[in-house]
Amino acid sequence: MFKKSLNTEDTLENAGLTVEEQQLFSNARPQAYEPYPIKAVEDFANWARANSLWILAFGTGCGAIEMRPLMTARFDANRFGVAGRPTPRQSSVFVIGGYASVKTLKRIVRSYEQMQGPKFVIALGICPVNGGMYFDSYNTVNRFDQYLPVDLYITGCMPRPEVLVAGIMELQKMIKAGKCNGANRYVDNFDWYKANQKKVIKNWDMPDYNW
Amino acid sequence: MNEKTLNTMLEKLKQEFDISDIVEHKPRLTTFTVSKQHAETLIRELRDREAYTHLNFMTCIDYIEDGIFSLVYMLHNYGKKHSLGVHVNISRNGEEVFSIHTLWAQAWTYQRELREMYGIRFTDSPRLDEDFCLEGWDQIPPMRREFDTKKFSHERFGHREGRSSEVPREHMKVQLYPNRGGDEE
Amino acid sequence: MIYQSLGEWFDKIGNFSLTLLIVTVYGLLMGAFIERIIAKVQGRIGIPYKQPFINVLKNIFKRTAISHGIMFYLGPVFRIAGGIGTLAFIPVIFGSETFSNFSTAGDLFLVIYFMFFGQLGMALGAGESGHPYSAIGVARGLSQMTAYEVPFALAVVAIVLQYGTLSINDIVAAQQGGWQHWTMVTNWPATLAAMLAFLGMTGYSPFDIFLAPQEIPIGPPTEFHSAYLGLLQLNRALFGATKLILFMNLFFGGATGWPELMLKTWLIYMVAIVVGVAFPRYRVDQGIRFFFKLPTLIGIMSIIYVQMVLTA
Amino acid sequence: MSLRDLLSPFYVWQRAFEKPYTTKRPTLDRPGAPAYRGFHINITETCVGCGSCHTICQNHAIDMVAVDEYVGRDGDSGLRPRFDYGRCCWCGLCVDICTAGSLRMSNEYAWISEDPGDFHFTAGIDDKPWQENALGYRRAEGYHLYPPKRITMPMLPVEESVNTFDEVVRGYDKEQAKKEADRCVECGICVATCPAHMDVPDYIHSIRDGDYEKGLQLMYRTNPFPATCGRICTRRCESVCPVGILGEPVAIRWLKRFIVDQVDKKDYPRILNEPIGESDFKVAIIGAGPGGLSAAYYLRQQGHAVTVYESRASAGGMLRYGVPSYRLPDVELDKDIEHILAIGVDIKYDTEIGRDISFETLLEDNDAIFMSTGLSVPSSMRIHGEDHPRVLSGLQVLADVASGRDPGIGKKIAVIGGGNVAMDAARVSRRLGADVTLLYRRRISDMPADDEEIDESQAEGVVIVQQAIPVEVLDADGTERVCIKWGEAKMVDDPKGGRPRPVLQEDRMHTETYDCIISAIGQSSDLGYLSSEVQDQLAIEWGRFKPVEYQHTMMEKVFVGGDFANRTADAISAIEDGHHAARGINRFLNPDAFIKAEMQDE
Amino acid sequence: MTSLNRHTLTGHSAALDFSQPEPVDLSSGKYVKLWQGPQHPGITGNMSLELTLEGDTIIGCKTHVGYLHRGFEKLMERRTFIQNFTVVCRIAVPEPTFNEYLYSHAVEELSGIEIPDRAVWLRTLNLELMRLASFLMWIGGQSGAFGMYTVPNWTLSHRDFVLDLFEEMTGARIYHMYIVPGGVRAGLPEGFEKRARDVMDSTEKMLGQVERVMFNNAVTKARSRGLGIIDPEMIDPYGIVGPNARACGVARDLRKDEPYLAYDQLDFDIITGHDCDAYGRAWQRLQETRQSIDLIRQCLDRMPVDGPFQADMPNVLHWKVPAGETYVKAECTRGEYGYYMVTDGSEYVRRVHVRGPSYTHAIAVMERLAVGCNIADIAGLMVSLHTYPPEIER
Repeated sequence: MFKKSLNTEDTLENAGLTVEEQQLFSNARPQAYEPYPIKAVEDFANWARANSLWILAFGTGCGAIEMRPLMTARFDANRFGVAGRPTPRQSSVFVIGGYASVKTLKRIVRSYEQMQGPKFVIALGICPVNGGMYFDSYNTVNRFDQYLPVDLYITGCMPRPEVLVAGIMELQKMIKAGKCNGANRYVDNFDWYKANQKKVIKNWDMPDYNW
Repeated sequence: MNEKTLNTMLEKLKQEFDISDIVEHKPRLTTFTVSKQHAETLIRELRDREAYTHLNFMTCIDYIEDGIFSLVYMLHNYGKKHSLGVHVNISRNGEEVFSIHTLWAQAWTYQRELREMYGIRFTDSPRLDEDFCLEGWDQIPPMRREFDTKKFSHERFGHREGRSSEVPREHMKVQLYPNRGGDEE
Repeated sequence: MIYQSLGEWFDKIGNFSLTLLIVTVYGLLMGAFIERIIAKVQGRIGIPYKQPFINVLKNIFKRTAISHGIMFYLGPVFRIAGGIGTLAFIPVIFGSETFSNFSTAGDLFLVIYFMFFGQLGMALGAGESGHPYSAIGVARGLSQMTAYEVPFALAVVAIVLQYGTLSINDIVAAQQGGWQHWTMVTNWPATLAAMLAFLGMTGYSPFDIFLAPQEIPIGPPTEFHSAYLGLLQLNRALFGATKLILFMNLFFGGATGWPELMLKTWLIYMVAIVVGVAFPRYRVDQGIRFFFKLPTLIGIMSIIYVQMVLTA
Repeated sequence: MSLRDLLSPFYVWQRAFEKPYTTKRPTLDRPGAPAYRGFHINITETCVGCGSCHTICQNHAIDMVAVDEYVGRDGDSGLRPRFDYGRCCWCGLCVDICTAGSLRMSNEYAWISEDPGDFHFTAGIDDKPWQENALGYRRAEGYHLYPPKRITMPMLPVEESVNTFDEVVRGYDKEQAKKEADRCVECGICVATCPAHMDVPDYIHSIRDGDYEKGLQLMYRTNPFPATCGRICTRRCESVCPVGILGEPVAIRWLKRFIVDQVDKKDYPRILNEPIGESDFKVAIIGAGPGGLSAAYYLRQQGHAVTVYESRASAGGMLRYGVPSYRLPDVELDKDIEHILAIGVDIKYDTEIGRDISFETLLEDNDAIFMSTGLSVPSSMRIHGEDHPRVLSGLQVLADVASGRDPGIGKKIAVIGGGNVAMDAARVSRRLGADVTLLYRRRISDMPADDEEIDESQAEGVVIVQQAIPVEVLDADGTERVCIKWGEAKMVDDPKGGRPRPVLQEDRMHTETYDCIISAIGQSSDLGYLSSEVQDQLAIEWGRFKPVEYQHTMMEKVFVGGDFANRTADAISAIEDGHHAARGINRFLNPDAFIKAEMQDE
Repeated sequence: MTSLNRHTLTGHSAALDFSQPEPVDLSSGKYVKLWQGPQHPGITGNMSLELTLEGDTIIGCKTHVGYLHRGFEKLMERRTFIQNFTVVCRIAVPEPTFNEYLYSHAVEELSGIEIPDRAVWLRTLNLELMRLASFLMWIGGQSGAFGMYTVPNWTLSHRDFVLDLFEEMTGARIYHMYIVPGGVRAGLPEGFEKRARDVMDSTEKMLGQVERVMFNNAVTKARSRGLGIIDPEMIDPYGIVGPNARACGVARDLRKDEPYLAYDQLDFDIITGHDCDAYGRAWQRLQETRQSIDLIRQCLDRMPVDGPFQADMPNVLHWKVPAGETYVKAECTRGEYGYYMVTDGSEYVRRVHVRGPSYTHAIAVMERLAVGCNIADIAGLMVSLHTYPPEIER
């Protein structure tokens, strides 16, 4: 149904793919999330979303090390409606565990785009904010918000599990208030994000938007 | 390691191979430089004859001012608890080097890394051109000393704005004694 | 049973809807309760009781932007149809007209058919998703299912022979009059075989390889999301509870009221949990080998037991 | 598959009946450990803004930003660290290196924000909840990232020093100097405090590099008296050195001396090799003290014809006649002066203005005049009998000794005063074989003299009597000797909050007889060579000048500097006055070039 | 041992064929190519495996690393010696302390600094606590990889108790930055010893439970016995070190062979096993965890209570280390961890090479052991080699 966009003017080039591959992947643009027309329904949906945060199990950097205590008995994030989810399709929260190397960034973009909206991004640690420890490294990006929209930053190196819990609570508040619209920002500024991504990911051999 | 046995071994090796710059850094570590022609045989001999059976690591040092790469093979003898660092100097300009992937199973990984990080080619080393750490790298190999990682990072990744800093000394000069100190004209 | 009028049909459907609702809610609650028990063993607190409901709601509110084809959509529908179908032919409360559903003379066969139907439908949907892990999960799931169905089928055959009927209602009726009449007592080999098969059926360790996140992220539903996943979750609750009710009816004397049902099903479920938290998971080949050995043997034994001891 | 392997796993259920591991309220119940490295705290009052934290931070997470509140404080750069929590890794190196000990970390660790631009703050200035936290990481006792203690200076032992005019301080050897130079954190706060604004961190750096010639060049950029200042400078730089806040300050003076000691005098022209400019202007300088010679040195570099008029037989002023040679040997002073003269400065000795040549003539013959005649008249004690022949002035005694004359002080003397001149007089007298008692109005801790001077003089046997106010000088009947009557003083706190004032206690009087009394309570200027009209024009207050910009006076062509024109009255200030006057004179003589240069700067 | 030496000396056993597997024809439909990772819960850290399957059996495995490459060795060349000490701990995230120690040790060796006795003991204690924490996480990981989620919850909680000790001792949970060139940053806080002993006691008790439920477990045994057997002949040619080698019966432990810090004063024996399959390696590590608890207790017993914990240091702001070259190593949980450092007399290091044991274990060894495995066992196998990707790519 969504395989090909019918609107020929508004399709993506998918220039990184071979001709055969272009047949396999969609070239449609992402679509922004429209809230339900009835506010009460949207509020209720947001309440449900906030209380059921499924985190994509992708340890992109150092941050993964504090995810383990968070998800296990000591801090038991399950109490707060948080659960780990191994596949992006079912996850609603992407936790960027600190720095993102260029090679990982490509996978992060892919995984993020495969997540179904509404989706939220939490950036852990200092590295996504301004490069942090690796501000001068040739292989890690410095400002993560150039590449993907981030809803919440938690500073620290590493942020402790307690702060993660606090961050999750904060995220829940924001979702309930309907303020977490990073995914829509991504859609609205899609070309800008894509240009930034392509500026650092030099071997772009995937579709421009990974459904 | 017993100093006498070590010296005997080194003497013996010296007769057979073109070895120079022998330095004993500590009782358990000696390094020397060997010419490229003899290096492969020497390393094989060390492994098979002198029981330096463990390859601790293999790496490279960039002496950009001398125009050479110094390859380092760190071999370890478990029996004598002694390590030997074998330096092999090669030119920085794309000189091809023998491969030791037939001697140790992990050697090709090191060689793949060195190809990527320094641009050194190892003859017949398997999977040499596969990406190791980098992906889509379009600059000179990053571990070469002329590669300025900070500049590169700044240009490609940028930094968040809103930062500025003063140097105390300059700041105080401007603030407190703008016309004084140092050469005025 | 043949219904006399359309009005009776409507009554029946209304009653079934109520049952469906109660069983689903009960299944979700039980899920949370079991999660909390597992959490206790793991030294933590665990999810709130409302969590399964929120999860389902959230998934239904999530939007979808992908498609893998028509079968992909139908997978979860088949799956929940299987769950509903299974429940539809099981009398939930013995002696209650309201909660007897569409139970009829040959319902045991129908039930077993529906149990397969959901799985197969799901397999088709997951297969269409194109994800290799889904395919691996489906392959594992189906082969494991084939394996545990053998002792289960044998046990069912044993009790059918024992009670001489294919109606679940009749089987439950035969077990009334005290615990000494339960199949568990009268035909313990069949119960044992069925309970071993039950371990495989619930999808807890050691027989959860087909959805093992450590190896094949989540297994068959890897690509399912949003409302599809919501349906799958609902079905998991519904189907899980239904299976428990079936086991309760077949082996543990059925229930004459909701409290009895809840207690019995919970205890049956706990069998899988008690084992589940204590063991890692078997590889699929090891799992199949397991079911083909002892449980199958016991299943065969149970038929022999029925033939030699009970009917003799 | 043994039975044990089947049953043993069920032990897991044991755990179900124990307390969970879970922390009930993770965000509330778990503050950081007492020594947790959380968010930064800065006690901004203590911080001096040295920027060591900025230097050591490997992530460039610390900016030094100006905080208006602290601009202009002595020994304070007016900057405070601002942290970027998009960079900081909480390693705590900044805390470890913090020279003032003002930086620390709280045990607070939670900061969540939607805006990545949020994570900046100036600790202690921006209001953050953790600023008052009592817990958190502090540098441990006994843990240092730079040596807190100074390298001990080799000194002549007291037994020897008291008998000789040889230099007491022996100077560092290369190893010691390198170690001492290593302690510098290169903040440059001293540069601002130093009246001459010498490039202290740079020349210390050159010691570490072993490049003494570069060090010498750097010193001559702002100070043509390095050998002298390396010995007798009042070193206000060391008083503000941040290293000294928690430890001992870097021995900046001794390091300066060390550089000069390493360079032979005959290499000076080659090393310094000052370019001499082209100019037709003539400048006259009155007084060959540090101020005058400094002005001469920098003016000469511009190519002006510089003539220095000196009333005595040698150049150096107070440095030669006021500073004893055990502190500053003549040969070292000559090292400086000879180099200044060597670049073409003309000097006329034994030429007194007003006697040999009139001020007006000078004014007429020259394009500019720099006056630096210092404070040469001893102040009066304002007590009865102070004109007794056995009451000598400290300056006179020192000048006599410097010129090789016997001051004739006798065997038992009293010195009155607590400044450096008093100390010098006392110690010189000890070396001449006298028993010395030093009377001072206030407490030892109030003395304006250098602490080192006080300690050394005491070690050499000078008896210091504190809180002793001289009341009257009396004849010792029938002898060549002299009596002094003094009373004990009580320290009374100043209700206005100033320093405590000594108040004479009339009932506690002492009278003692001495061979002579040396009065050293201060000096004033002698401006007798200026006619009263000129004095009026120059707007002199209390015998001191108040120069306007660039040491310029109210009179065209006339610039002043040195002790009689500044408040600090020490050699280094005089040197800077000379240097600054040289700038002013250049600007005055050649305004166009100056304006152009200033515009280029902008 | 004797047979091992004979083989490794000649090095031409049939088992030691290092050649790469032939590429297969994927279009034939007989094989499946499957990527595991980097976004995959069954992978340790952030790396990926490119698997070629024939049915359920793996016939080819390629490891792909570099997702965590930050270029440490380059970054260290442009930071001063003191600045580097804060960087190095990030190289191996779950086990930062070994990096801190080795880096500091290399710098001290090159600049001739002798650290005081108390610092030696504090470092030893710190390293052993780290070993314990790391092993606890590993036991959880191994158990989780086989699908038993009870044990990870226990061990990770206890690891967290050890992290609490670290937090008290060093001021941070993960990146301690405690061992600094010249010594350590602080002594032990008040009451630390008692709390440490309490944690040791409870951890020991928990390990007993883990042994009962995880090691004496029919399913664990079914899964791990015979999985990923390391042939003793492989050890030297593949550079296998640490517990992976010791589980084969090779008694090599740097703590004993080339004692560093206070290990020559501690009382312990090298633990060896006899079969190096996944179960044997797990058993080996369980024993070493217990040994580590014992060593921590010994450290606490013999810890000097006062005295300096830092050597006399030059001003670190412009610290120049004399030209030299050294290779220092220590026994971390995975085996020989080494720092090769070359200095040229300037304020910056000329070259640092970090040798992490995972470099061989996760690539050469993994690629070899994976062949012939069941796809379901890959996660278990991967974990049983105990590899940390960040130290491979640095």
